Amino acid sequence: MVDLQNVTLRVEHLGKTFGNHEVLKDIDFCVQKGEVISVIGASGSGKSTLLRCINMLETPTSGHVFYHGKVIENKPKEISLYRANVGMVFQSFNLFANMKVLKNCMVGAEKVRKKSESEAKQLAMTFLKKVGMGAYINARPHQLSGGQKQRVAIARALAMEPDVLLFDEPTSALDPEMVGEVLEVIKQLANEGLTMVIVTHEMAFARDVSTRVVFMDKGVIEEEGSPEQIFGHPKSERTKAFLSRFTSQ
Amino acid sequence: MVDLQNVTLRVEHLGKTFGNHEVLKDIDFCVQKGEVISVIGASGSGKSTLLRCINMLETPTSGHVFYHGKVIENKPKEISLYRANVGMVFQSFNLFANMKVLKNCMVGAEKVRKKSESEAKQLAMTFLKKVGMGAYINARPHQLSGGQKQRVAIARALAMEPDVLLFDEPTSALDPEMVGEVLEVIKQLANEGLTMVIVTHEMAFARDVSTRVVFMDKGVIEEEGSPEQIFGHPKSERTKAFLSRFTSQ
Amino acid sequence: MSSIPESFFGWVALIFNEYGGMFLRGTGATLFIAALGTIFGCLIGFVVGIIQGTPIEKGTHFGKKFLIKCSQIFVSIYVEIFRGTPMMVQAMVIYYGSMQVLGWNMVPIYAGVLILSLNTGAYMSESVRGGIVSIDLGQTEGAKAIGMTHFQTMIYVILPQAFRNLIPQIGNGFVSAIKDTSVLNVISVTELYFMGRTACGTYFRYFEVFFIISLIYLMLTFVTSRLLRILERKLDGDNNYDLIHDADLGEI
Amino acid sequence: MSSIPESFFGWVALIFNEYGGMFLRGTGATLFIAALGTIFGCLIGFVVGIIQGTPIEKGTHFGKKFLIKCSQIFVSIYVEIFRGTPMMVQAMVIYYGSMQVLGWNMVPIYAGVLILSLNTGAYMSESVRGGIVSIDLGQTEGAKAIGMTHFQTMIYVILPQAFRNLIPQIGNGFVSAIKDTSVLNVISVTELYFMGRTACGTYFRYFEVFFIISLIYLMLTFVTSRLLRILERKLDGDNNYDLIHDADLGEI
Amino acid sequence: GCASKAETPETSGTEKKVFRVGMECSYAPFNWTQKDDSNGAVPIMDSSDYAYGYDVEMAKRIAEANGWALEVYKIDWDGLILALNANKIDAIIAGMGVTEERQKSVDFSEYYWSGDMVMIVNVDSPYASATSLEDFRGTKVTSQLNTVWMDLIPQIPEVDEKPGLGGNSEILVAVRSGKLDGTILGETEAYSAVLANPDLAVVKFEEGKGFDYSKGEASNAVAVRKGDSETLEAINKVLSSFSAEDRSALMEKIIKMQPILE
Ligand SMILES: Nc1ncnc2c1ncn2[C@@H]1O[C@H](COP(=O)(O)OP(=O)(O)OP(=O)(O)O)[C@@H](O)[C@H]1O
Ligand SMILES: Nc1ncnc2c1ncn2[C@@H]1O[C@H](COP(=O)(O)OP(=O)(O)OP(=O)(O)O)[C@@H](O)[C@H]1O
Ligand SMILES: [Mg+2]
Ligand SMILES: [Mg+2]
Repeated sequence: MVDLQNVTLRVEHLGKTFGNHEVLKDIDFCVQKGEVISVIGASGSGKSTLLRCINMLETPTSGHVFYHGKVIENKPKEISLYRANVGMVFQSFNLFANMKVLKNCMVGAEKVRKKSESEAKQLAMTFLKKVGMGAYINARPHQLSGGQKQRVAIARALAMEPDVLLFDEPTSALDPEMVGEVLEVIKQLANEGLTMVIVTHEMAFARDVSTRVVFMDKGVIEEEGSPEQIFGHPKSERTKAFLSRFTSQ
Repeated sequence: MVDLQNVTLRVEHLGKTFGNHEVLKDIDFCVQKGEVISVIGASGSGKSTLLRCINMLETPTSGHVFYHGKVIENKPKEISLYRANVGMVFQSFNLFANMKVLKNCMVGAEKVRKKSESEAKQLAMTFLKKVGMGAYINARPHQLSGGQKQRVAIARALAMEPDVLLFDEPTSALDPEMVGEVLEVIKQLANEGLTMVIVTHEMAFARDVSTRVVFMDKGVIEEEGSPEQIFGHPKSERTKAFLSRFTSQ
Repeated sequence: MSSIPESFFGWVALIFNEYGGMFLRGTGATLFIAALGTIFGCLIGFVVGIIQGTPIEKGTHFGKKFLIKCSQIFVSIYVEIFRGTPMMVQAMVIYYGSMQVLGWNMVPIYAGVLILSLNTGAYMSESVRGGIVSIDLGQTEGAKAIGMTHFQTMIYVILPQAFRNLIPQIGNGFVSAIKDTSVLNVISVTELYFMGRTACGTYFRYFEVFFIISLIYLMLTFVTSRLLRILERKLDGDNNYDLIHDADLGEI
Repeated sequence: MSSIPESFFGWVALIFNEYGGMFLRGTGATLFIAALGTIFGCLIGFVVGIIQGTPIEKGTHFGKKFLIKCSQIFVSIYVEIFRGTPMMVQAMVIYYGSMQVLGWNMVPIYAGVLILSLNTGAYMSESVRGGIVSIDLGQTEGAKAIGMTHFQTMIYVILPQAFRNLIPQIGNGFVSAIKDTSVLNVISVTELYFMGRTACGTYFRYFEVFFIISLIYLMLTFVTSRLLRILERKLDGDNNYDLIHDADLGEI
Repeated sequence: GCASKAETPETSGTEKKVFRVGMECSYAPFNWTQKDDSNGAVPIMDSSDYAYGYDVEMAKRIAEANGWALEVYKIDWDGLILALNANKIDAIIAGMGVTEERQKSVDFSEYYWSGDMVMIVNVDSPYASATSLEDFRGTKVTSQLNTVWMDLIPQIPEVDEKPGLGGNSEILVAVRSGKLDGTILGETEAYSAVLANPDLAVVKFEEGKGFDYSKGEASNAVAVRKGDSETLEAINKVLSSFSAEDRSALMEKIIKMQPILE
């Protein structure tokens, strides 16, 4: 089933424990090039932790992460390079408080990708316009509304032109109209070959945008499959229960 | 139409300008006892700012807020008392970083309401259990997932036993299952007579829970009415456009 | 013991032998003054920080407004004067001034504690100001939204968080205090540094004497910084937390 | 000038008349040393803060690990020694020691700048440590997530934010520096305080002389704190921002 | 100006009058601090240490002759005058030299010690064998801040005068390091200093080729509050009863008691 040639990211036996609190349990999971994977699951089931472990923001307690077949070792240089290619949009945005919106989106391209200032600006503007934040380039993060921050965070990640993007609830603060627009952007990016892992609570979004859906429960992957499979014919009882509210709508 | 006897909150000619950026324009709006009002609208349309003005966290540039017919003046004592009765759940949670979950929910009852420690604890536990966070009372905010923080924030506001509650996207970080549970809690509170103003992006939530829906656009109230009216027969073109994605689902 | 030492450490040994006890007593005085001065200084700093940060809102009652404004002006003047003048001058004015003008005969060591507290307090209040600014605004808003007054917000939410970030400053303050006690010898407090000068005046061997004195200072400051690091780690709290099992929930 | 003044201000006038020019020159030296010392001290403090905060990750290359560890130990020792010993002793050792042992004949005022910089740097590095801790962890994570190295994260994201919160500390540092220059008299730097002591020794009018000296200090520190407040407000940025109109967007 | 209300020395009930004396207790051989009362040292107030030296011996004799009880206060040089004027002490006996300017602020007793002025140089420097000020032409010299010696420096021909330093031991470090070619010091303390620092040497000038100074500058006297003539007279009466020979004998004895020479 897995086309090893095209596997961009692979997670093997990943475990994460905080103190004596086991948050992720022996997760195996792989992402192929061009896939858009939605990760769904209850609050506290470990979705954010999974993304953070993939991006090495948390050091996994056990297991390994492979990127293009190469295990990611805990070497600062290597990790930085890896992170530049595997972007992340945080649930809490984490915009740089000391920079204006434009600079927030330029700094990565400029300092990490070593692009020229004008190139970086070009890039930043492209994505800021794409998420409808072109007008706000001179604002500081604390002057933005929740949805505006979220869109800047998305633009910032995109401006790095990553290979894979990890989204942690990228539409939680967005209104339906905006969700629609972001969905368009994501579809377009998927068409351009960007691989994405999206943690989301919006089932419609998961259903419409993804090529595969992963359902997490209490630190394990309870079920995964195509959107039709998961939303149409969930196998596990937990999945059924979790989706009941959505499917009954 | 307005039953003046039962008007809990009233906002008159409310305006808010940041620099030369007019965010709220001459808003008139009133909330009656027992109402559950949903405020919907595009990102950046001023919903959070409206709630913040109502709660006096932003000083309005013009206009007044009335609580039980009395204008709220900018006197520290008066405002503190007012805020204790008109609670708020923030979009960004704002849990106290120096307190564990339990203390977060107790401190208001203890220090502001001057309840005894055991009473405050009782109260906090009741609401923490209601939002499913009873198990986490010893955790610190930074150890919680997004949805867990959000639920603690809700419990903290409820533990103040307020008269009116202002929710700023109270379910943005929650999975559908949890949204359902919070919706249950809100319905139950509504039955107990709590008045609520809820900013939300979840149209289904707005439709199911509220007695009145307010649609905001670019700093003005574009349209308001019963859920059936707004979702079924929106009058304004902007409302129709905004809701098109939702209603087409 | 009659022969005069030839080497550096010979002198060190001789001086320590003769003056060791005095150095220790001097260390005691230094520590006493510095510790009390830092503690009171921090208290003053926090109080001043609160006063300076109290907002004067439009609607405040006139009398209260006036009171707040007055105390703010008062503490500003206090901070400017005590930060802005040499502690030795403060010591002279407070100790000898109070004696000359008011006839008070203060005990030097307590006068020293007073002066050092006022001095540390003035510096500390600036640090507290910085510490308060650095706490996320959301914390203040969270506290206000549940009806806390400005004062309660400070006491229960902001200052506990600022305090943790200020520990390195408190450490710096204590270390400075330990050394600043040396100027108190103008008011006849015989602390460690003065003892060093005394030994110099007797033996005319600067480096040997201050080698010993510096070692003692180093020990004091080293122990202090380690203790404060431990406090920091303690305040950061356990990385771990226990889940309460459903069965136990009822009891709570 | 021959008659003995009767009043406090009579003495003040006499002393100012006699020593005014000297005081001004002393003020110049004090300001020169304190300003340069604070600037270099802050630089040192930030560099030390960065070095101390550099994490040693498991996967780091052995040579680099060793290098980091060594420089961390080195800066720790530096901080402990320069925070932990009186500046006067440091001055004696550096100035006379370098002459006696290495034959370097330093110019006193530059030696003073060096010593003050090292001293301020040691204190500042502690403050920087506190300043870095107080920045929200999310900022570090945001920076790491776009592939910034630890060093880039510090330079572009953390330190600019910490710097703003540290301005009150820098102010404290400068005010301390202005006063600490007084101990540099042991290496023949003739700064303001030294001029004051000279004037005292002649007339034995301590209060009068130090009244003048304190006024000068007060002026210096007052101006400094106002300037730093302005800087703070500037760094906080404009409350306002301009929306870019769609029409203009194309141009950017 | 409020010092006038104090009668001095204070009388407290039926007890003896108390004679409060301030000194640094850090200036051998005039005054130093020691850990016990050997040689007849006097306890230092508010401390468990003892003070002795030529000044202490003088204070003891003054107190004894007048039937006063002696109290010694250890105060930094810069605090002595303030303590005197604030009526914390009644007299300063701290090897203080007499100058015209100082006389504007305090009253001085008769001299209780007079010494010669000498210079201290490195033992292996060319100046060690100097005999006249002329030999120091163009040298780098300074002395202790706020002392009469500072005023003598310009008498050295073409001297490169450096700013004064705070304490004797600092200056000795400066001379040893080579930053200074020499320093001026009273003869008495110079010999104590050289004793402890064998790499330094004392240069005593030939008659008429040394410094030109007034008697007061080279002499030490007791300082009392301006206008406190009662105490001054009592002190002077005791001091005048010592002959020059008595003083020299006493100083010789005291120098041998210095902690250095134990
Ligand atoms: N630093 C930490 N220390 C201890 N426990 C933590 C820490 N971070 C997260 N956890 C715990 O790990 C569990 C999983 O958290 P995670 O953030 O991955 O959940 P999630 O699936 O993203 O939930 P949500 O949908 O609410 O965001 C939660 O129970 C949380 O309390
Ligand atoms: N402190 C501030 N300074 C300047 N402008 C601000 C400030 N706070 C908010 N704004 C602006 O006011 C507008 C309204 O913001 P508000 O947070 O009320 O939007 P919102 O309707 O809650 O949006 P969202 O759904 O994205 O949370 C936004 O355009 C925002 O940029
Ligand atoms: Mg999450
Ligand atoms: Mg909002």
